[in-house]
Amino acid sequence: MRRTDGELILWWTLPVLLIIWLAAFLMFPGFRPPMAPAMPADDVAAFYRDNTSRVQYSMILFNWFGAGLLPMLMLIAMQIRRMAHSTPILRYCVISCAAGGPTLFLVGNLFWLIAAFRPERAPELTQLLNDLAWIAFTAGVPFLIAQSVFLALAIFLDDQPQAVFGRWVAYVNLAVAAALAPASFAALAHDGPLAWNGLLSFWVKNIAIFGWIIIMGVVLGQTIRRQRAQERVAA
Amino acid sequence: MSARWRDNPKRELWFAWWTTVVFYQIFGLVFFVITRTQPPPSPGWDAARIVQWFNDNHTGLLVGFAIMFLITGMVAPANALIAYSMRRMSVSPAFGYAYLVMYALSAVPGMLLLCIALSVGAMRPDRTPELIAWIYDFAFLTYIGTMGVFLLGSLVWMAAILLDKNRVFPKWFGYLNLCNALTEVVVSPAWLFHRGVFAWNGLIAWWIDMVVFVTYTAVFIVQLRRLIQREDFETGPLPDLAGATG
Amino acid sequence: MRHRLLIAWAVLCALTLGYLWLDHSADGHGGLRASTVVTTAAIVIALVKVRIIFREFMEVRHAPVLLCRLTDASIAIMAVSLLGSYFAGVALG
Amino acid sequence: MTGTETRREQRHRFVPGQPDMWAFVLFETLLFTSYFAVYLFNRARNEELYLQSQAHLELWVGVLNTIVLLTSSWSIARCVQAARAGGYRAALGNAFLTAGLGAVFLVCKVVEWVRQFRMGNTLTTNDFFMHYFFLTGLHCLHLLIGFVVLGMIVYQLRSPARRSQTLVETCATYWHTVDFLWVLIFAMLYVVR
Repeated sequence: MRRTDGELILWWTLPVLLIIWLAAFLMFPGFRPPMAPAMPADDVAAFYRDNTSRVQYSMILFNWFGAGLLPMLMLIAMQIRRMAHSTPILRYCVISCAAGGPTLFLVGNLFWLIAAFRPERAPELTQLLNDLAWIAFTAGVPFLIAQSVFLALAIFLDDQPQAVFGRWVAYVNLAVAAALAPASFAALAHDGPLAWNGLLSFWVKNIAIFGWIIIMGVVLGQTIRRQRAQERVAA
Repeated sequence: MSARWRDNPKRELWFAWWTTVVFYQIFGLVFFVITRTQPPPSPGWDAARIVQWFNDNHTGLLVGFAIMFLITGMVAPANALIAYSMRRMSVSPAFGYAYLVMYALSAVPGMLLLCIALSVGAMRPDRTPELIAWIYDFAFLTYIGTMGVFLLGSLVWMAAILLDKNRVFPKWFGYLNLCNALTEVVVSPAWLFHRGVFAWNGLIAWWIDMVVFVTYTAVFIVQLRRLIQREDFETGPLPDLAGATG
Repeated sequence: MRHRLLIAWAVLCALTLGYLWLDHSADGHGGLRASTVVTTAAIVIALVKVRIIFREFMEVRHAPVLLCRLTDASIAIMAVSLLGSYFAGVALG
Repeated sequence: MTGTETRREQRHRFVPGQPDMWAFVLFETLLFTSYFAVYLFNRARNEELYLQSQAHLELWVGVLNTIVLLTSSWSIARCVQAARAGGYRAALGNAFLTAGLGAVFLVCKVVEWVRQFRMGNTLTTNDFFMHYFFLTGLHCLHLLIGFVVLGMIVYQLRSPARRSQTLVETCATYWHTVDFLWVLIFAMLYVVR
């Protein structure tokens, strides 16, 4: 019995997912450039009136694939299982975080879709839905931060000659966690780097997420290949 | 110092335990002191009073919930440790996994929706009072009115403890889980009342339940500590790959 | 010893029926009236019944002294807090 | 288990069932005491309303309910004694009698609730009915859990391989708790003036 059967298929969903996410990201007019929190309510309402269908199509796409990262997170959990730990605690920690990130993203996604459903409503209402969507999307980082930290810790504690992941992966994860942290303070500012369209809360955060997916994807691909090669030799 | 910590076979357990303790301290600090959302303000207030409440706590709400957005992931080690306690019992692993996923799910409706809504409410004080009142209801009703996951989670833990033959936890703690589950039922009238003892800030639906919840939390933190202390891993080197726990 | 349970049951039922008499005598003074005597009596009778259930049905009679003390203490706590909160309410009414 | 059994033969003092169950009994007692205290305090401050609403309840229904539940408690106590003496058939019969009386109580309760709904009294009608439906509803939930517990007694008694006196006694202790909580609730809601 090979426990790794199918893992490569799950892994190959990753580049597909990345392309879809990138397409949806570029299609959503609110991200290019990110909408300003300081936008008056009438402008927000006008934005949804003018861009209704692009908001809807991009967010429907995000709704389909918002939870698409879960297979990759489970592949990571399977690798943590191979690490030389004395308990499954850190694997459970990563599993426990896995669903939180997509759920928070989907909360934001739903508010965007609701906002676009009846753009002719009172502008204050559209602004409220828009605020809820942006705060859920931007500040919804707690589980992403935590899973990077737990993964880093798991790698540090993996005491074996042939470690599952290299040490540098742990440092990358800590750096990503640090890059995501400022986004939790997005509600405090209407402009500047902390605001939800700012350098830290938007650009650094989202680039860190994309970067994390790419780096972890590559590392995971190599690790799975190596593991399969070892199993083939053993068999 | 750090080398000694790394060699401790219980290091992951202690990490999870200390994270749990620190999380509940910060949680208490944010909700009781910084944001003043506990004890909860009244559901009976009119829109003007609610707007005033947002104005009074403006900075506290924004800063407090920013802290929550930063650290909420710390609930994961608590869930993981409790799930692990069930893996030590003589029951199916399904109990541990059910608890793990249930409590992982609970953080979003049970707390983060409140954090999002109250942050949104506080960031624009110039909204019309009706909208602010809507945000207020949305926040507190989702936070206090999310019952089922905690109810079923406690029952899963209870069943595991009562069925367990390894004596991981004392049986009375299993029964205490039932008491905690029943308080989640007692919360439910909060959906029906704007005032009185069953409202979301009421004497029965909030204060008495809070006493039970704090007792329960304190007890399970102590019990988890005992579990870790009793855990008898070999004191030698870490188990190798083949011995790693499945 | 089987009769002991039966006697306990009969006493409990008699006390329950006693409530009917208590209620009837309270009505005797005409219409609905709040009555401190009835309230106090109802609470005390209920606690006596609880103690009988503890000792006879739940076999606290045969239990170690600690459990006897604990159950008696819990009945005392009930008596104090129920009567206390009632009279506090009357006083503050 | 056998150790406990022999100690009992020597007529030593013993805790019926798992001592841990008593933590639940005492904790629930404290919780219900706090609910009653809140009720009595609010009642004493607004006696007229509570008296008017209380007049909608039938005292004799409450008395009947109490006697039914007291009888069920008596039969489960007999069940424990029979099981201890090895009379498992008698014990099983008493357990079924208890469950039947519990079901009678449940039906009475539902009929009473329906009657109140017909009269237009619900949880949100006024403060008295708020407490009435809360306390009777929460008690009813304990009763429903009680049926699961009785099921465990029957499960234990049916097979010679399983018969654990400790577990039977623990379950019986739970059922008595349901009983004495009702004794208190009955006094609070129906009799107190």
